[in-house]
Amino acid sequence: MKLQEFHARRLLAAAGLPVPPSSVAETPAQARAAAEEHLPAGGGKVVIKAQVLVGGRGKAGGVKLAGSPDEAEEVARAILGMEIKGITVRRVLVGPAAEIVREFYLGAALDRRARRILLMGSGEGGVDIEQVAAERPDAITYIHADPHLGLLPYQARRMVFEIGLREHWKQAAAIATGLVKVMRENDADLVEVNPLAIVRAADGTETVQCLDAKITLDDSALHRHPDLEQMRDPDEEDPVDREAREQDISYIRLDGTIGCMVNGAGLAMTTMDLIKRAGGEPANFLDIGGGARADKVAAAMRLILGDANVKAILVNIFGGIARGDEVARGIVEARKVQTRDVPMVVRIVGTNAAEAAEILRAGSFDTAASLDQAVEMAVAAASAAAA
Amino acid sequence: MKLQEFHARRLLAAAGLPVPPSSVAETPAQARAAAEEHLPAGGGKVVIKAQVLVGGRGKAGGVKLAGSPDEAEEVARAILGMEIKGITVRRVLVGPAAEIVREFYLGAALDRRARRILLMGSGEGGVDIEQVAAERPDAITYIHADPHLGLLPYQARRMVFEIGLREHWKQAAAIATGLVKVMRENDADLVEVNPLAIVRAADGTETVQCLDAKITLDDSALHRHPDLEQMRDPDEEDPVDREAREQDISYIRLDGTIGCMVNGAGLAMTTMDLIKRAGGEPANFLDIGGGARADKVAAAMRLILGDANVKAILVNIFGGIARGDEVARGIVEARKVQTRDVPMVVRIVGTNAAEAAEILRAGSFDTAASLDQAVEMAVAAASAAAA
Amino acid sequence: MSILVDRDTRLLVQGITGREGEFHARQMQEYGTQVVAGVTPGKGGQRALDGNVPVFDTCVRAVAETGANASVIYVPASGAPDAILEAVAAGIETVFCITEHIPALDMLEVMPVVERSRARLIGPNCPGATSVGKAKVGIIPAAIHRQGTVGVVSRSGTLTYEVVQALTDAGIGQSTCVGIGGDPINGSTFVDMLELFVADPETEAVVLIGEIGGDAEERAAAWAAERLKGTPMAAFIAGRTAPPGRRMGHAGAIISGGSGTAEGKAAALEAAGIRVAGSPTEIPALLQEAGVRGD
Amino acid sequence: MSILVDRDTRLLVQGITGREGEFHARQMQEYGTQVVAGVTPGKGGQRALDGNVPVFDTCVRAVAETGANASVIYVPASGAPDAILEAVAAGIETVFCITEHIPALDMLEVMPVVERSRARLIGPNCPGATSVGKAKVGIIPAAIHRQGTVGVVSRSGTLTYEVVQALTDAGIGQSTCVGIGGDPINGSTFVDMLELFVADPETEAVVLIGEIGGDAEERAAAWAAERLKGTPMAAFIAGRTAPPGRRMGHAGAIISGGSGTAEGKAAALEAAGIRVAGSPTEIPALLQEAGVRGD
Repeated sequence: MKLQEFHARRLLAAAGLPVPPSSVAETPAQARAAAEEHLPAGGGKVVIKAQVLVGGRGKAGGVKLAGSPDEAEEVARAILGMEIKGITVRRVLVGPAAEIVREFYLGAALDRRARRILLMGSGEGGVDIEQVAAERPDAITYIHADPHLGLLPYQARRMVFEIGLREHWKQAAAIATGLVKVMRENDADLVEVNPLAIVRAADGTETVQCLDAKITLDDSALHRHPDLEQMRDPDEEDPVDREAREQDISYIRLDGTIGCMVNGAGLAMTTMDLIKRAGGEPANFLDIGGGARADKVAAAMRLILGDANVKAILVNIFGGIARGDEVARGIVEARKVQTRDVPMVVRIVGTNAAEAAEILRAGSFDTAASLDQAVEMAVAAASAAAA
Repeated sequence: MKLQEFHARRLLAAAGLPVPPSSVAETPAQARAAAEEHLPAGGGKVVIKAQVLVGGRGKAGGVKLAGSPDEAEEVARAILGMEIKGITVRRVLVGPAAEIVREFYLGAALDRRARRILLMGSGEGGVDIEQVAAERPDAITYIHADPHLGLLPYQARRMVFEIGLREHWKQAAAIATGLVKVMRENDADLVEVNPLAIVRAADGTETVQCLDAKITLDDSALHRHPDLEQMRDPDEEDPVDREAREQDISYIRLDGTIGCMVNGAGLAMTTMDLIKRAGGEPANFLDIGGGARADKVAAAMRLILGDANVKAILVNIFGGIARGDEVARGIVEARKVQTRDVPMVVRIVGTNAAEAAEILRAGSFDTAASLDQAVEMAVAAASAAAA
Repeated sequence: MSILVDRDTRLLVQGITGREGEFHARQMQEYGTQVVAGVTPGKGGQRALDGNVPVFDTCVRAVAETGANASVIYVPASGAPDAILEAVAAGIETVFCITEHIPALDMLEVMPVVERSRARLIGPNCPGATSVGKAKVGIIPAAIHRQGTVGVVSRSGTLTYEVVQALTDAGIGQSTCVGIGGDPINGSTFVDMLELFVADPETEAVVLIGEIGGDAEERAAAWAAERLKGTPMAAFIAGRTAPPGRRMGHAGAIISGGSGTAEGKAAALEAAGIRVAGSPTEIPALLQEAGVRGD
Repeated sequence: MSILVDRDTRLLVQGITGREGEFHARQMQEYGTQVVAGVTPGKGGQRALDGNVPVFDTCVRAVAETGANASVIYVPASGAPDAILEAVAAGIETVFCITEHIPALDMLEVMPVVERSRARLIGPNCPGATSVGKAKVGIIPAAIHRQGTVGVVSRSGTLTYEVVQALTDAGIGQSTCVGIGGDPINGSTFVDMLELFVADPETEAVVLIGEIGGDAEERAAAWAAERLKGTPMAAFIAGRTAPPGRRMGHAGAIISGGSGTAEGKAAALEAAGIRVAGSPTEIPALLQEAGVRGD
């Protein structure tokens, strides 16, 4: 689960990291009030940032400065309601503009290969760090945290000395330690500050500040962080995504016409790949997971049929933990309450496949033995329906 | 630093371990009031326990039952003021008497050899566990906690299944985990519950309870636990011990006549051993530690002279971190304000020994070059003074 | 021979009294696996699987009394990391963790302990391994197999079954089929399994089934390019149609930027001389081209 | 040869800009030790000891630039555990930690990391080691030594000096003198040092200086009984007059019950054929009886 910037900032601040104050505004009037609060600290300027869970806000015009309450209101009015990569902006963050002396990058992520938390830092912050990594790998310092003890003090020091935060090393080392601590304490996959910046205050003093924050959480661990689960953004989440999540179904809507219901992520992707290869277009990725009960199957069917583009459905179940007969019963149940008639091809093999076949035969479903055959039938049905 | 039982119980309870309620009384009247509170839960009986930092309270008559407020008051009157191994009882703990179904032992201590925390448990609790360990080692289960992760859940389960807490394994495993957690979070050397008991309540339900608690803390880590430092018992601590502690001097008063001031614990013990071998009796162990400043030397001298038995003083300093001249100056200063005239033999060798010799010569001190000679001189001086 | 499990495997089932644990323990026993013990804390002394298998409170006791040398874990995600550590501490040599949804940072804490032991962990979030005709540990359906000489290794669950079924349908039997699991942090890698397969005299060819995300397939390709001598190998990579930047299921398959794509993985494998199939059903033909004979 | 330190030791001083660090760095340099670098975070780029020694912000940088292979730690107790880990991670082979008052549980966390590395830790709360005439690392006063062939190992600080002085006064020179520290949890044991001394061609006899508490001397005796072949050895144990159950100073010397007493330790050593002296000044005679010649 990705956190909105303002939530990520709150987590960092709660861990004692230096994050400039800011306010969240949902209306231009709120943005105006926030600007009035933050303009003095910003030396007469505030920054207004769209709060959406996609990258590239700046390029899309979602981040702007304002020099007065009037201007802040105007800028907020322009940003609120804007669409950025298909997401409508419903909130902006308003905070004092910072006088940036120098920008850095600092991020902690899961390193699968090393099985460690990897802290990455660079003296070249404020830019696309993946580009820096690709073009000049030496510009990035990598340090693995201890898997049991976290980022050790000497590792934090090494990081900040190497990326050039020498004059502020104590404060910067505390930030590095804090990033890994935030990651561990919140079961995050990623905690990123870009830019981490040396900021000059009105009185000329310089401090290190986290000017932006990106955090994604491990969905498997969310249940032990009910406070973080609360941070899920109901406005930004599609109702369809919510239903899928509540049913523990992995569902991603795509642009095609053939709805898929599969057990297992790998097989689901393979099913999509084969649909494409056979000339069709998958309408979604859908993994009903292990041990698919009848009600879960029915929910999956609702999700698929909720997509108006769907012209045919392909059910592909290879029984292992999931028992074929249970899935078959779920399909029969689902069809009873189905609101829309769409051709459906069902393939159930593996555990209890014979019982499943019996149930499907009794329900007069189109069935297929092989995946290739099932895909062909579904693509044909979708073409026929589109014609 | 050893904690009083009632403090140890509070630490365990704060960590969520099941500790029966109890009150601390400093007067018979307070004990009576506490008894009135706890008699119902104790099935008409309370237990009254002397709070002193020495073992063998029970044998010394410091632990008694009472069946009424009157009796509690009487028992408390008898115990308060009692001397147990030289310590005056100033407080008693009053709590409900428990109906014990079975007793166990559970303790966590530092295992120097393995460099791990060692959890020890036995189905034979309520008795002298060292005796059990010596006589029937198989009656004790030993498990090393992970040095970074603490006692792992499976280790806690293994412990409680092995010592026979099967019917209460979930509660007991939580207690085992909690003991190690208390040890780690408070920098304890030892956390011991003896007896850990299955206790039957009035309604017949059985639970596992910590009926006694012993905790000693690592003095080197006390500075990071100011709340625990507060638990030091000012009543029980000798003023002399307090002064020594405040000056960071290791001082233990003994029965002899030759006061010793030495740098380093090993050399201090050796000096005592040699005094004894030469026919004298050391009056104390005193290690002024490394880098002995003049004011620390003066404090050490005050501690030694505060002991009326002291007939002679032996100063033995082998300069390493401690510089001989500094110690010599401290001795000169100390003699200036000395309230009692006692013969003193000073031996200073090692770092800056020449400068020290110069200072001592100017001050007309009796000096010795070798330790053997210094010891002989001190023993002779003490004998002469005693004659 | 085969790898990981065989007739000498003495299996301990952790969580044997749970619904999944009992169901699959029975399946494994029916397959012929020696299920010698179960562990469920608090149920020590009971007997599971119609009284055939003793249940213990702890792994250490189960190992002491039954000589178990492998274990399979069906306990919920909250207890599974501890179950892994318990099995390792009890001296189990090969631990299969079927449990899914274990938080990544829990596995991060578990793995260094596993690495320092002599134990091998397969999974978590994996279907286990079957050495065809000898022993099955995990949840792979027995019916899909045919005994033979092709080793199968996969990050996936049901996709593995699909590929194995395709091999069996084509008359190509398997030595051992193992799923290493798709979680970001897991116990064994493709390379670990390839090393075992290459050293196994009963395995003559290997099928690798990968998916988008991470770089496990690329590492396998690099290993194969250097170390795979004479063992025919075919592969399949799922996720060619997956949109970039989206997470396809809990398996943690993420495409980010240009790395970890199905195309990139396929290219890396092909560069190492490994044939990559466009569909599971093409794999048998690729193996046959490489000299593997079915019947 | 000698052990632990010699002319090839390239020493890094952690905490070189502090009062103790600077004082002793100078003493070590004067003794002839190659002090090649210092580390003090935030003071990288400065030069210490009259401009002779470069100071770095981190150990890894100091090692990269100077080839340091040993380090000595003079940083306060709150930072010393981290300083040990930093030295180990930077590839330092031998780390001496002089710092005292490090909490035992901090060392409990540090030691597994040290044990898994190829580094050796001496201390904490130790005086260091001097290989007489070659190099001195730590705080042992230089003047007490005389070059020779007797190895000295001790848990104590100043008591070590006393014994070494007694040897020197009797004309018996030393190869290396090392204090392993008296804390409950420390990096190296008597046995570790005995193994080095026995393997050192320049060491012909060993003196062990123990004290009450723990069982390090008993373990040394057990080791010597089995492995000490032909190397004469004498010992001294402090604390015969220590009252039972009292803690004699921060060294953590505790007598509890019958174990760890001076008498028990002396008896164990004697049973292993090691002569135990009643006073430091008796040690030279015991060595001479065992065939060690002074001059």
